[in-house]
Amino acid sequence: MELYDGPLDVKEIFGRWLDEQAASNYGAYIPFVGTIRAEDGIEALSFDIYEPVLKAWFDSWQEKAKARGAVVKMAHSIGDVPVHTSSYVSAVFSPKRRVALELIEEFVEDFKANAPIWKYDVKEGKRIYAADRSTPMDGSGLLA
Amino acid sequence: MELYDGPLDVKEIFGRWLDEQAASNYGAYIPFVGTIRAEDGIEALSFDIYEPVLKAWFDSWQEKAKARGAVVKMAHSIGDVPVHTSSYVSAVFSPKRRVALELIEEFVEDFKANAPIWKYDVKEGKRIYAADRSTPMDGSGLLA
Amino acid sequence: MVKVEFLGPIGKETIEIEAATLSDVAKRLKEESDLAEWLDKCAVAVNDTMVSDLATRLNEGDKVSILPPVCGG
Amino acid sequence: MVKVEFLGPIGKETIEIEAATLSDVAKRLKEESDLAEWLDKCAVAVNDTMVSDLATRLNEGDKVSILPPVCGG
Repeated sequence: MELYDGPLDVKEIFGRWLDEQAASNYGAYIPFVGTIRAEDGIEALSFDIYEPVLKAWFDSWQEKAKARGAVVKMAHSIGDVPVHTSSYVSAVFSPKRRVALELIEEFVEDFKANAPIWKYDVKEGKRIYAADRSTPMDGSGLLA
Repeated sequence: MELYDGPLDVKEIFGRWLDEQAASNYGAYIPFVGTIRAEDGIEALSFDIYEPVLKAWFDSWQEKAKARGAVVKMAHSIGDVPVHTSSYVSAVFSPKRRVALELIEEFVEDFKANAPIWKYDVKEGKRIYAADRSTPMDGSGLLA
Repeated sequence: MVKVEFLGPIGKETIEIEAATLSDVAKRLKEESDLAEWLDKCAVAVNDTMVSDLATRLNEGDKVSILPPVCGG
Repeated sequence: MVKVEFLGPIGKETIEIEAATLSDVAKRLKEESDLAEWLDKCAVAVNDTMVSDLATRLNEGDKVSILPPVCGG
């Protein structure tokens, strides 16, 4: 798991992960690259991350992937990420195509639902919580 | 659609596609990289391609992707590709995560089923048709 | 005493309270009017492990984290 | 005359035959013993367009391609 201040160097990450797994005899490598779209007049998105819980979430995914013979990786930005730059890269390596296609979908969807990351629109230099696009994590409402 | 003699330069392809789409305001970029696994004592896989039908297949996929606001790309090797090098890269760019995840799966699976490409194991320099791993294309048996 | 921290956009300072279980934390937090809009959509971690049981016991010095709706990527 | 070409691993030389429809091509190819193992699992293209109807009409100079089971990637 890799966290960076600001936008990701997507090519460096893609290439380094490729090299790291060069000898692992995988058959399929599927990265997912998330890039900030220009919309609603935003200048950037900005992110807060709670690293200890993100680490636990990612560790549990590494175990799940390992049980299916696969490897997962992820990188995410902290702070401001301008439009048309990237804030998120995740990836699956697997001997098998089917496992890789299934895992990348499950991994990315669970990431969206349960990774402890908070998103803000940046407009005129101001951070505005993206409440309408945010999802309560599994188990929310426990204290209500 | 890009065809190359021998293994693909995966980093070059990944980075060039990323750059080509840099201004297209996509939100999700999902490449699929297929790499030759060392198994059954093979030295390499080798591929024949029938380019006119592959081109038609790919063109129809570009239309399907366009109808969903997305872009598809692909690169494949012709001839011998040694173990632990890559023969296949495809990719989807889409404004939306869900569309990208669905399309990459459909695109890769239809590629496996219907792209006119024939695979051979290379053992001791000899090409052996991978009959057991090959699938009749849609509509097969018409002349039987 | 346990520490309760509010993550991301909640924008509330960490507080210290007396609590033997998560139930006690819930009771106490419901008294805070600035949390009214948050509690029903927040998840909870104790010492950085996600929890789903109000009966979870707390010890002196434990850290309770309140996690509002997320949107990574 | 139409040209019939055999792709990939079939390893058979292109032949030229008289045929007004794909049905005629099917009849003729069934006479070739080296195709016995292939025909039931091969797809067909006419002038590089995949076809699925035996009644497809053929014209002088058309190209019929026989595509055995595939495995790209």
